[in-house]
Amino acid sequence: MRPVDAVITKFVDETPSTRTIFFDTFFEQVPGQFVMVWVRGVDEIPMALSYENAITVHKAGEATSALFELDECDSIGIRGPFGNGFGISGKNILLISGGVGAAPLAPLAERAASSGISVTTMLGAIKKDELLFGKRFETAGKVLIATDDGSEGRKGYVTDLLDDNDVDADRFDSIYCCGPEPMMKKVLDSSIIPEKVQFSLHRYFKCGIGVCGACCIDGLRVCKDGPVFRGDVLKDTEFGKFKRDGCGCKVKV
Amino acid sequence: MRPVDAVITKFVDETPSTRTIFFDTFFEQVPGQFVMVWVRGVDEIPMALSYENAITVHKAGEATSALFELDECDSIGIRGPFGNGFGISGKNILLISGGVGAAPLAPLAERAASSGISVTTMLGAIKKDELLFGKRFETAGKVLIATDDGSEGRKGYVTDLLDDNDVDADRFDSIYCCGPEPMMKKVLDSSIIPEKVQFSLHRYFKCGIGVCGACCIDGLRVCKDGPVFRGDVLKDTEFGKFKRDGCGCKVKV
Amino acid sequence: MLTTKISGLELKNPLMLAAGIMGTTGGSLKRMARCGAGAVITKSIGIEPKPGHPNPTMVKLRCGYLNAMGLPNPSYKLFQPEIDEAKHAGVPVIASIFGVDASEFSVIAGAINADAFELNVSCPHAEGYGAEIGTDPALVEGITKAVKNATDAPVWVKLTPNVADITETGLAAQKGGADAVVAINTLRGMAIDIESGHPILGNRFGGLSGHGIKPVAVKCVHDLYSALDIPVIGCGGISGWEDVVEFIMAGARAVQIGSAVGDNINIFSDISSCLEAFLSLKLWTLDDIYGMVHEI
Amino acid sequence: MLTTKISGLELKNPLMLAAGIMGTTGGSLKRMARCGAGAVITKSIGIEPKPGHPNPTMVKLRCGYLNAMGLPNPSYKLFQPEIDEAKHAGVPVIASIFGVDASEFSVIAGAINADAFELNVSCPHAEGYGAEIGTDPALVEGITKAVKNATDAPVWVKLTPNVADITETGLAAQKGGADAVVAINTLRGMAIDIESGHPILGNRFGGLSGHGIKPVAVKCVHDLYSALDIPVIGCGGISGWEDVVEFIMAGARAVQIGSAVGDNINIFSDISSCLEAFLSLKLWTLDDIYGMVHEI
Ligand SMILES: Cc1cc2nc3c(=O)[nH]c(=O)nc-3n(C[C@H](O)[C@H](O)[C@H](O)COP(=O)(O)OP(=O)(O)OC[C@H]3O[C@@H](n4cnc5c(N)ncnc54)[C@H](O)[C@@H]3O)c2cc1C
Ligand SMILES: Cc1cc2nc3c(=O)[nH]c(=O)nc-3n(C[C@H](O)[C@H](O)[C@H](O)COP(=O)(O)OP(=O)(O)OC[C@H]3O[C@@H](n4cnc5c(N)ncnc54)[C@H](O)[C@@H]3O)c2cc1C
Ligand SMILES: Cc1cc2nc3c(=O)[nH]c(=O)nc-3n(C[C@H](O)[C@H](O)[C@H](O)COP(=O)(O)O)c2cc1C
Ligand SMILES: Cc1cc2nc3c(=O)[nH]c(=O)nc-3n(C[C@H](O)[C@H](O)[C@H](O)COP(=O)(O)O)c2cc1C
Ligand code: FES
Ligand code: FES
Repeated sequence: MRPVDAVITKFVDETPSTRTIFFDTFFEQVPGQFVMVWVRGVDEIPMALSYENAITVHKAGEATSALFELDECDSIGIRGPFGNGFGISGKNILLISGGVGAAPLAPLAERAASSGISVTTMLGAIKKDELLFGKRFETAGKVLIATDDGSEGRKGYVTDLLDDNDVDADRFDSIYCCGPEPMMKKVLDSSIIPEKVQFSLHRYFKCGIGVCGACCIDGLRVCKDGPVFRGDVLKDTEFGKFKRDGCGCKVKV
Repeated sequence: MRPVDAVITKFVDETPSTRTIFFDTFFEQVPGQFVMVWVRGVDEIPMALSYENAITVHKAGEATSALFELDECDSIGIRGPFGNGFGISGKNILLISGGVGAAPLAPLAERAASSGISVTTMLGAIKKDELLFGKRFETAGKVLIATDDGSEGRKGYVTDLLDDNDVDADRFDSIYCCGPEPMMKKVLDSSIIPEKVQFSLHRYFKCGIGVCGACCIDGLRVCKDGPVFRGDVLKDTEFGKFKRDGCGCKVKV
Repeated sequence: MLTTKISGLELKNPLMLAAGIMGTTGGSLKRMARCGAGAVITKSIGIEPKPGHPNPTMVKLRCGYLNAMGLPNPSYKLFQPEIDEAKHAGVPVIASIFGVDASEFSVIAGAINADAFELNVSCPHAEGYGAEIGTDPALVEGITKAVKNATDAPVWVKLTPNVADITETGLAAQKGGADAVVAINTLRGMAIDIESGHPILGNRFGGLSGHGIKPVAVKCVHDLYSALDIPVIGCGGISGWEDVVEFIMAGARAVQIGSAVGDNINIFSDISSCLEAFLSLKLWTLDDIYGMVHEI
Repeated sequence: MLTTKISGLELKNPLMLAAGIMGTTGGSLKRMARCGAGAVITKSIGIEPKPGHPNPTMVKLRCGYLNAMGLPNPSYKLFQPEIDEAKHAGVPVIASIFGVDASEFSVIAGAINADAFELNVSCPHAEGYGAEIGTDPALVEGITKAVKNATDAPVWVKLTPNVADITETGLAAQKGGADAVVAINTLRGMAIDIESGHPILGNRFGGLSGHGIKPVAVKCVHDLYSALDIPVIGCGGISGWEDVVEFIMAGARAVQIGSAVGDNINIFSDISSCLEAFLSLKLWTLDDIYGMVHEI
């Protein structure tokens, strides 16, 4: 498919480093799928849909910075949604979110809550004002917070909350996790049964449609077979250890 | 579409010059549509489907002769059905058939009769044993016969039957006509209201799918806009006067 | 709003009927003009009547069409009445012509009366004619020059994409005095019947047209626009108004539509109205989008 | 029943993974081999690490795909471990390599250990590499010769269809000592975003692959089979078993599958079983249909 022209209707600054960009086009998605966002003349990058008509961008480099410089009525090109989203199952689910990992998890929380599923979210960020979509997760269910500097909630990584007595991971039917890879690796290596956890992965995407192989983890295409994978599939793979740069060179995560 | 491989299952010699070739593949059609019949290595020619799984071939030249030389289990390539078939309407219909023009009209007669329409057929041929599908038309309704040499029925052209008192063309809701072009021209030029008559035309087909224009009558594509046309559409055209040969040169009908 | 001028011809819209489609008779050309074409090109006309290749001459594939008609035509000696009849529809009628060498081309152009000539040096499946000439810049230049001397009408040269670099033959046409180039003719292609091993076309191989070749055609137009001073007419795989916009943005002054006429005889008026609506919505004119991709 | 031998390599079936698809990592090559490929070709490997072109690098069109990856690769210095890992799947691993001249090609071929080399002289969108070399028969011959001197492994040359006559470069490869040719790489193409006038690919233009180019590829294979003595490997637009039959009938000893892997990762095993069933039904062997169209 060619990029769909999506005209920007509104910006919402969510945190000092993340901004939600709303557009005039709605995309039906399974939360966890992604779209390719084309900033014309700059680059095209993968993004979760944080709403059916919005992406939430964390400023990371050239393309994401260019997204911050757009104005209302400017347009971006959107292809997708692509890939496999989260499979929602169980009556009682846990979300583990780190940083901008909240972008695909917030619509998941809302969809699950609206079908009567009990949703608990462990929400982490580097500091209080970087906590993303706190309100949306609260509306959907219970929220536990961790910040690296302790400015809100538990001080430390969001995964540390698992060690607390607050959360008994075993009592959840399904667990959904998105955030920085080292954080997700901690979850995979924890005592939680890996079959129970669905991880939404990030890799360097080129084609985004399962052809080129740039995004592979041990042969699994993150763009097409993922980006959501069950933990057992990721065990004993490069996940959490190595990734590939734009040239395909192995680099440490 | 690519040619479908149709394996020949049976031959029926209908008359000294026509043979029905049955194959193992069924094509759903509106009677009056045509298929392109590919005799590999020889030529591809347009043919009516005389049954859902058969064509009835009159030996005319190279390709039709090649069709007569095939054996059971040989195969031909079939593309189609293409074009617009007869529109069946009314309670009381008249078919006017000349020679191998019976090929598209016989399935029409059967389909009409089976939906309770009263079918009368004027069936013509050069002589008695060249009368095609007499039985099929009789099963469907009343049949009036004419032969050029008078060996059966009225002596003369099938159109002469219109002058008889036997047939009052005006009392039919719709009239369907297929045969040699001069015969069809007579029907068009008769006193019958042209809006009432549907003619199935023959022209030299190349592409068969409405692109090349080889089959045009005053801009009408016989292969795509036809091969069935209402009489009023054909009034004051080249129909019955000129046709085009393989080079596109005008030749007298 | 869609009016365009190309090599002196005024067109009510930039959409022309491509050569070889509905182009053998005055009646069919007239019909296409009445169906909304801004101009019509005839079937390619040669020196002698030619029946072309045996059937199958055309097959629809999953992406596009393959054809090898073999340039059937009644010859230039018989063709003038068809052009004259086509003229009654009130749009320019362009004669597509072919030959084995410059002298055949000039004889035909000298004898025929048409609003412009399109030189078919690009048919991929007619031995001795067509692409065998059209891949050689020197021949293209020579033939163009000869035809320019034989007629006062504008001369367009239709190019083949079956070359390493289409700007070489485009520049040769320009050097020969062409008023415009047309890109592209069909891509060489072949289809085989797997039930029998027979090539499907009577001529064994043929030319690929239709939607699948559009990206190739757009790239050719893009390159020719950069390299040439004369206008480029785009052709290849157009089946909707979006395709026309893409060609014009790539650098086409006008476009031609061929295969897609088969499934939609009203394609010219359909595209015209959608194109107008698109331009209005965008507050653009045809001139605004002409060659737009080169400014970016 | 599907076993084939090509330039000394034994294949369990004639279906190979094409270069540039799932070919950057040992893991992905291994997966494709386990999914049923008879052999796998690596991403094209060059002298230095290369990130390739900016995104968008690939877009799916109505007929086929357009891509301009820009030959991203980690360089031959880092690539041997990926090949070694891929070898664990038990099928031949062919290294696709590219360079600016004969000496770059030979350096890489001399340093890499693989079951065969495929010389990519045909990428249509990598400046200085690829098709700029591959349209010049003298360069093709020279590079082939140099690589043959640098390695004992079989050498295949992958040809571009963006030429007037592909048999000229095919013959050049043969003269240079190639053990087989592969036809075809992508067709030059372009797509434009009509909302903005921007070319859709980051590199502006790219290469067309997928179903739409199959008739072009089949014709190239047909012509090469007629002209050359060395075997031809077909590639371009294969998405089903019927396509494979068509290529083999045209004269391909084996085939490669690229774009279609995206939508069907199991395409190799799917095609293998259908191909076997077809051959059984027809009482044919692969040898029976090999080049069949030429006997008709
Ligand atoms: C499935 C998926 C969903 C994502 N969802 C979001 C989201 O909702 N919000 C958000 O802010 N970010 C999201 N990202 C990450 C986002 O794609 C990168 O932050 C972005 O590509 C950075 O581009 P840049 O030019 O700004 O940074 P650069 O300066 O180019 O690089 C910064 C880092 O971003 C990564 N990156 C660069 N280009 C790509 C690419 N083409 N594909 C993947 N990673 C790349 C690289 O690892 C690099 O280290 C997602 C990534 C994936 C794979
Ligand atoms: C819509 C349609 C339906 C037809 N249905 C039947 C049918 O059911 N039974 C039947 O016997 N015949 C039918 N015909 C006529 C049949 O197509 C011709 O008799 C046949 O093409 C003759 O081919 P040939 O090679 O045997 O003869 P040739 O020696 O090639 O020519 C004999 C005559 O057949 C005509 N002809 C040749 N090639 C073509 C062609 N490609 N397209 C059209 N006409 C051609 C020419 O006018 C020529 O004068 C139909 C024709 C059309 C257009
Ligand atoms: C059936 C058919 C006949 C054609 N005949 C001619 C011809 O006589 N002269 C010519 O220059 N091009 C001829 N062409 C090429 C078309 O004019 C056009 O260049 C090509 O089909 C690409 O456009 P399209 O994709 O819109 O069909 C023919 C194409 C087709 C499909
Ligand atoms: C994303 C992508 C990357 C490619 N990279 C290479 C490459 O590195 N080297 C090469 O020789 N061919 C490359 N090709 C060309 C393919 O190997 C193949 O020749 C072409 O895509 C036609 O086959 P297909 O239609 O089956 O895809 C690439 C094709 C695609 C789609
Ligand atoms: S980015 Fe190309 S396969 Fe995933
Ligand atoms: S035969 Fe080509 S349009 Fe009818």
